[in-house]
Amino acid sequence: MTQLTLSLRDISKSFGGVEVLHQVNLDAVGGEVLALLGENGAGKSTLVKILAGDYTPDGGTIVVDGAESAELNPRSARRLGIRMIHQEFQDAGALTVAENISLGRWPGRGGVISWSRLRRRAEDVLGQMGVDIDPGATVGSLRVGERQIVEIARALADDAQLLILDEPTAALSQQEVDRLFEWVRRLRDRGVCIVYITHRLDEVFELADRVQVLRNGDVALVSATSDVTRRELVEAMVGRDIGEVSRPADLGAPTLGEPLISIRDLEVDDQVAGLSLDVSPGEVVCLYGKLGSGTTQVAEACFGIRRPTRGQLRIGGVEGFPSSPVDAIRRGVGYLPPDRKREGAFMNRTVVENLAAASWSRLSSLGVILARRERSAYDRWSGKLGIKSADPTVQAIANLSGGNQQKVLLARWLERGSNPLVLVEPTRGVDVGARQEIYSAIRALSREGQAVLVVTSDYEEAVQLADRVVVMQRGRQAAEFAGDDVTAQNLTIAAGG
Amino acid sequence: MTTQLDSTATEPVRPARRRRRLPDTAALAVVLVALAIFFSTQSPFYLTPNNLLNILVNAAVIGIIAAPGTLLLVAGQFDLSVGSGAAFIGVVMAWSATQWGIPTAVLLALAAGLVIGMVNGFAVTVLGINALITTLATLAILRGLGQVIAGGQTLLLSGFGDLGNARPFLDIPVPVLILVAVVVVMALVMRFTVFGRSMYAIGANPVAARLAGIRTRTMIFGGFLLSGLAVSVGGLILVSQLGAASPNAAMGLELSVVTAVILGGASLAGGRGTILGTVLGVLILGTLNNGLTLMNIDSFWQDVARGVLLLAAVGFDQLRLRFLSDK
Amino acid sequence: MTTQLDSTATEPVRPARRRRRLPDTAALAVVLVALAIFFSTQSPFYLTPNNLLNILVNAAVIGIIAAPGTLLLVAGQFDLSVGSGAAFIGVVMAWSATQWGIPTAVLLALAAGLVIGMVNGFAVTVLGINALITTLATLAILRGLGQVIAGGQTLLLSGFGDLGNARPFLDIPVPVLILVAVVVVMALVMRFTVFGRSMYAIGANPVAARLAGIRTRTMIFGGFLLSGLAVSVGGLILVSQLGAASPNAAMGLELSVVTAVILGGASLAGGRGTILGTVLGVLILGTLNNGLTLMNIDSFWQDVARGVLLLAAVGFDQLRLRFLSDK
Amino acid sequence: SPSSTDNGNDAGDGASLKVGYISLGDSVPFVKLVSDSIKAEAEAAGVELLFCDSQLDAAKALACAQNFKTQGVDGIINFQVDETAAESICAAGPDVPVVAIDIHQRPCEKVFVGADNYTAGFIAGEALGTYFQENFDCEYDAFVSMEQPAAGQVNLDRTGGAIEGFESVCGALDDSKYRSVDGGGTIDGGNTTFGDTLTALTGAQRVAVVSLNDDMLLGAFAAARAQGREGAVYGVAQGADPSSFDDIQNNPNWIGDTAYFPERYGELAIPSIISLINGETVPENVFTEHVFIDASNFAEFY
Ligand SMILES: Nc1ncnc2c1ncn2[C@@H]1O[C@H](COP(=O)(O)OP(=O)(O)OP(=O)(O)O)[C@@H](O)[C@H]1O
Ligand SMILES: Nc1ncnc2c1ncn2[C@@H]1O[C@H](COP(=O)(O)OP(=O)(O)OP(=O)(O)O)[C@@H](O)[C@H]1O
Ligand SMILES: [Mg+2]
Ligand SMILES: [Mg+2]
Repeated sequence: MTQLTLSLRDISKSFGGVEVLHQVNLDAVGGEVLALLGENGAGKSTLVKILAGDYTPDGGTIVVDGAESAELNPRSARRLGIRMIHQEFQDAGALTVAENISLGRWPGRGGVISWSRLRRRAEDVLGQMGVDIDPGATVGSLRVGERQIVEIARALADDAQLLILDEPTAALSQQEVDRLFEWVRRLRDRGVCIVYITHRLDEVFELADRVQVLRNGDVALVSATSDVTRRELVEAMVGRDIGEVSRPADLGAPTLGEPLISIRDLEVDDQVAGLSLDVSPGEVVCLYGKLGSGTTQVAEACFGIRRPTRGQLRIGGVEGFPSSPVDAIRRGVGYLPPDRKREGAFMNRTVVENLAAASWSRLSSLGVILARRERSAYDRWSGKLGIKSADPTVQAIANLSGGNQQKVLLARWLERGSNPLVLVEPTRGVDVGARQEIYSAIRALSREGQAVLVVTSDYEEAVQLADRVVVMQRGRQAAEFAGDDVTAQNLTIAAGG
Repeated sequence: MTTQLDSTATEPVRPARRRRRLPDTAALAVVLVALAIFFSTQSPFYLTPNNLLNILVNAAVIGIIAAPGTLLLVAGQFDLSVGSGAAFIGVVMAWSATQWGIPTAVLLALAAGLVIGMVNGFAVTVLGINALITTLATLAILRGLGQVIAGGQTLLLSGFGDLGNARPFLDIPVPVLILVAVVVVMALVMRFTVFGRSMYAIGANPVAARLAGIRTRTMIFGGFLLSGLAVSVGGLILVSQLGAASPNAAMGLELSVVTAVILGGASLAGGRGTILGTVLGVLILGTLNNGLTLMNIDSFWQDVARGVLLLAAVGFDQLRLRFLSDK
Repeated sequence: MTTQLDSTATEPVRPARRRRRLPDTAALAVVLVALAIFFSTQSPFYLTPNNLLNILVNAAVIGIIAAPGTLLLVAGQFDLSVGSGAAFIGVVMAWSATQWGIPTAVLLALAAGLVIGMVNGFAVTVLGINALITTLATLAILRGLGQVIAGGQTLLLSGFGDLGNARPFLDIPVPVLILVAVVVVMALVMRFTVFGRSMYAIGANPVAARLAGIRTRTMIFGGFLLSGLAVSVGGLILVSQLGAASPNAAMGLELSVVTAVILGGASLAGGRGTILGTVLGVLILGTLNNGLTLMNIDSFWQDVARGVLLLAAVGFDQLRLRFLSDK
Repeated sequence: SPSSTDNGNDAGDGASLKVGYISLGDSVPFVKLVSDSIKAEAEAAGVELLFCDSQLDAAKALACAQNFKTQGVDGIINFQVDETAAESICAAGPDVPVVAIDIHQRPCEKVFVGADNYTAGFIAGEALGTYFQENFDCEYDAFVSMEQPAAGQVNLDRTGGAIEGFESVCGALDDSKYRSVDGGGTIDGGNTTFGDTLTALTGAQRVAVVSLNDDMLLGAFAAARAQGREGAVYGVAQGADPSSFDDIQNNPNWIGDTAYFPERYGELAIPSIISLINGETVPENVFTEHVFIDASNFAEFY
């Protein structure tokens, strides 16, 4: 198998007059995993989109196998064997899983599609990945994690020469991450080049041969993985030392009041059974479970999106299942959904609007939104969460980097002052530095009397954030840990390895 | 992709997975049967073979044009120029037949249809003009050109009656045979060809389609071309049936086509829709028109009845969706 | 959200941010000015104050109805019943004026507009019927009912000429004043109120809007209500201008409205659009009609010219986008 | 610009006169012929004719009138759809003489030129009645009136006249045999609705059809042909547009047409408006001739 070598030389790229990449170099070499790191908005996605022919750079050259390539577009990139898994899913929701896996490369002859081969290909690749997703289901009906898997399956089903993965594990459980890594290693050994973007440093050391760090559109570091430490990487990314991943020191016993979320024997269809849980003001409780364990359904029940089949739910001081999101919000509940593109963001609207959307009634007087108040809402949170936007009153949220979008949506509920808060994967796609900031913001809120339920499939998140962790496995409550018992090991074992 | 223009957009967050056994089109079939039963109790003529054939003949042109119309809507595109296009084709046919004879005229008419498709496709895919604006503009242009060529008059065309009236097979008129052929071919194209599936992908998520290497522009161009071709066939059938070409013919055909396609389950937001659904939509509209005429209802009340029955039919469909959904 | 029905759907992944200094509507303004310059070289009457006022008067009804039409389209909804709605309102007005006098009739007409809005809103938000089908159905129903009430005749209405013709202020006719008021209010509503912003949010992502606690159904219902109200105002102006109410009036008004709104930059997929853009769209269409008439062009060629100029105008807009975009 | 050469027109020289013409809607074949003849006569008389198409919409006609006011016309030839709206349209236009065509434009109408729709309809219906009397002893299986209700008064006059003309020969219509069908005024509309109607008249051998215009009767015969029943349909229409010439001469079931001679309207309207502008007195009503045209007398007129 011939190996592809692709180099970017002195690449620069601007959006609306703001240069986000300044003469960046990147070498993608066959048989190697290159980790691309950097803070939110550092330019990682932009750079790899140039690599995939998705964006045309403003300056610089692209060298393919030693020869300067005039232009790369999605089609020519495909022909070269370049495949990319986008940070924001690019799937066709109205089509089936099988069709998405073969999107643009339908099996068949003379323009006629063989549905049986199409289905078989999907079954094959899904089977090899060891996931149980119906190839005939429409992608729009899948959960985020499942969609992410379909996206990965799409890239794997193909003979890629250069595989770009832009935060592929943000929505995956540990088990799936492990399986993905197996695949990546196997591909690398076959001579495929892999460019891997992530905010999880553990993954870098587990997988990457080489790392490249971007900071504000410049290359801050390029090195063999073996030559750097975690601390050096973080410093190159953030420009300062943020310490090790550990339980925060100040986790004393919080002052608790009446629970704001009180769940008893909750049953949701046949996906959740017998869950009981309390969240009181002043504490952060994590509901930890792997993909498909039913955690999201619990969160959705709390917000009135999904109607439980049985059990009791007392939330925001009111007994009974919320009948709708509006009802839940009236009880004070705030909800950060797991799928920001589908359920969270108003993509073509401005950053400020997106942030303020749940608080308009408070930011307005007599139905008129006061621009000043709306803007100050942004200012309140942009510092605390490190939101980077060139001009928040004008810039569409679609033009923010993925991590910054996530921060804006989190700020939407913080701004509203919702209590209790139900946050599903609050730091999905958020960089290491900002993640610490978000954690301290959440913890500070809880100390001020907020009740916070964090639904997560990231055990590190649970370890760093929670006063208490409830672990779910296959729809059932598997364990509960508090204080010093909240350890990575305990959690992963309880969740079913 | 949420279907933004559907009212379902205001519906549950997750489109609950529907039971697989009952296809979406089943409810439409029920509506059609219900209408048929209703009208057959109202008029003894409704269920006669002749009348049913009438419905089909009258539905033929709409159906032939609605088939590629479905393909276009599935890709998130529109063609509103079909009505004036069909009239224009008729005029071209009738006018050139007097100049160069019928065979040449037929070729010219078909070519004209392709040119219409090319112009629409070019404006949409190359100039990047919104399909609605493009085809509303060509609607006006074609109506005007047809009038200019015909000098504002109705042009007679004799000796070209077979396409519209002959019954070569089982006493079924040619337009119905053509309708069946077009529908079957388009259904196959949409389900089994790369072209058809690409159109679904483009409609479902144009960005993803482009990134997957689908030639979105070429495909959409092809869709408009097919629509133009269907318009020329429809226009020829019309002129043959009437034995004359009026530049005012087929007024509002575009709205009938869009109504039928949407009624058939396609979504204005793209990615969704089937030929079977469209055919049912066309037949429901045709049945409504025919039945109300048979009932000899006053023309003003016919408008009212048509609107009410349309709402009732779709409302029923919606109820079914709620009833069957898992939520 | 990608705008699926726009041709831009086949365009770059992310609408690259545009240079801030030039708003989206600037190109439309340029088109309008270019048209004005062109027509003023063609006819010495074009640039007279009287003629410009004529354009405004004739644009008034379309503009008044297109304002809430923009709001609806921004939320991903449609109202195609506006044309027959306006005619129906006129008939209700003229008919009830003969029964109970003008003041009562005005109240009834306004109430009728609200009822139309309620029926559309109910069908879309509660029954969950697609807005296109709903309003095409009410289009037929209202046209029919109007005909029934008027007995197919045009009804005379005297003593109600002020609304359409009086010039209380600076010699500006009332319809123009109302247009300005409606446009200003709607622009403020869309930009600064919770209601307006919510409509944008709903159009941009209905699911996310619901999860952000926005009462999507109530908001959309409100949009249809406003549209109904605007239709009743437009219908009253029409009947006042003509001194008579024809059930056939305002035929095709719905298409003019949609064309103007889309021309003004709103997207069929929702989430995008401004009142300023719509006003420019209305004025461009009005200028086209007026200018072509002043040029004394044959009616058929006018259709052609209108279509071509429409394409040219939007094509120019597209060129600008490409030119300014960062891709 | 028109020269001042006398072209011998009776009404005198129209040079330097500016006349506005509001067309009912050139998309209607009949109207197009009227417009053409008015344009031709205006040119011959050296009149500068400003054209404005009202597209069957009174509101557009109002805009036309405003437009003519702006352009300072000396007179207006008004052919707009709505008699009832005429007062407002008059008020919106300039204070100049107005010639109305086919539809009254009171109060500003000085001369009315054109058809008497009711009479024209009556002539057609009477001829059909006579045909049925002579051939079938006034026996008919069905009587279908092809209408365009949306055309309002014109529809009522024309179809009302036709029905009464038929009744004047064959007596009052049998209600159970009478059907009014909305063909929308177009050939394809006529085709569809008449086709459906004919199906419901299974076995009918003598279907009498009166049509508001030629296009709908053309459509009706096309529908009959498609069902192989053209022999069972006997129709009359109004207009005698060129598209009907073939059928009038060669189709034995197309009994005939009331001719409106639209191509002669200009000869009546243009001299009238010139005279009015010049302050001469002219007759208030200038009616076009209504002649029933059938195969026997076709050659006399065309
Ligand atoms: N289409 C666009 N228009 C305008 N600005 C953009 C666009 N895309 C990206 N940007 C800006 O470019 C910068 C880099 O964004 P990019 O998406 O490459 O960041 P990233 O490193 O991938 O961040 P994350 O880790 O959050 O995904 C950000 O400031 C972002 O706001
Ligand atoms: N609308 C639906 N209809 C039927 N089954 C569903 C639906 N939504 C989810 N499920 C199923 O319910 C189960 C649990 O889903 P849930 O969303 O609670 O998982 P989760 O643990 O939160 O996953 P993730 O970590 O990816 O968010 C899965 O088996 C899923 O396939
Ligand atoms: Mg990124
Ligand atoms: Mg989950």
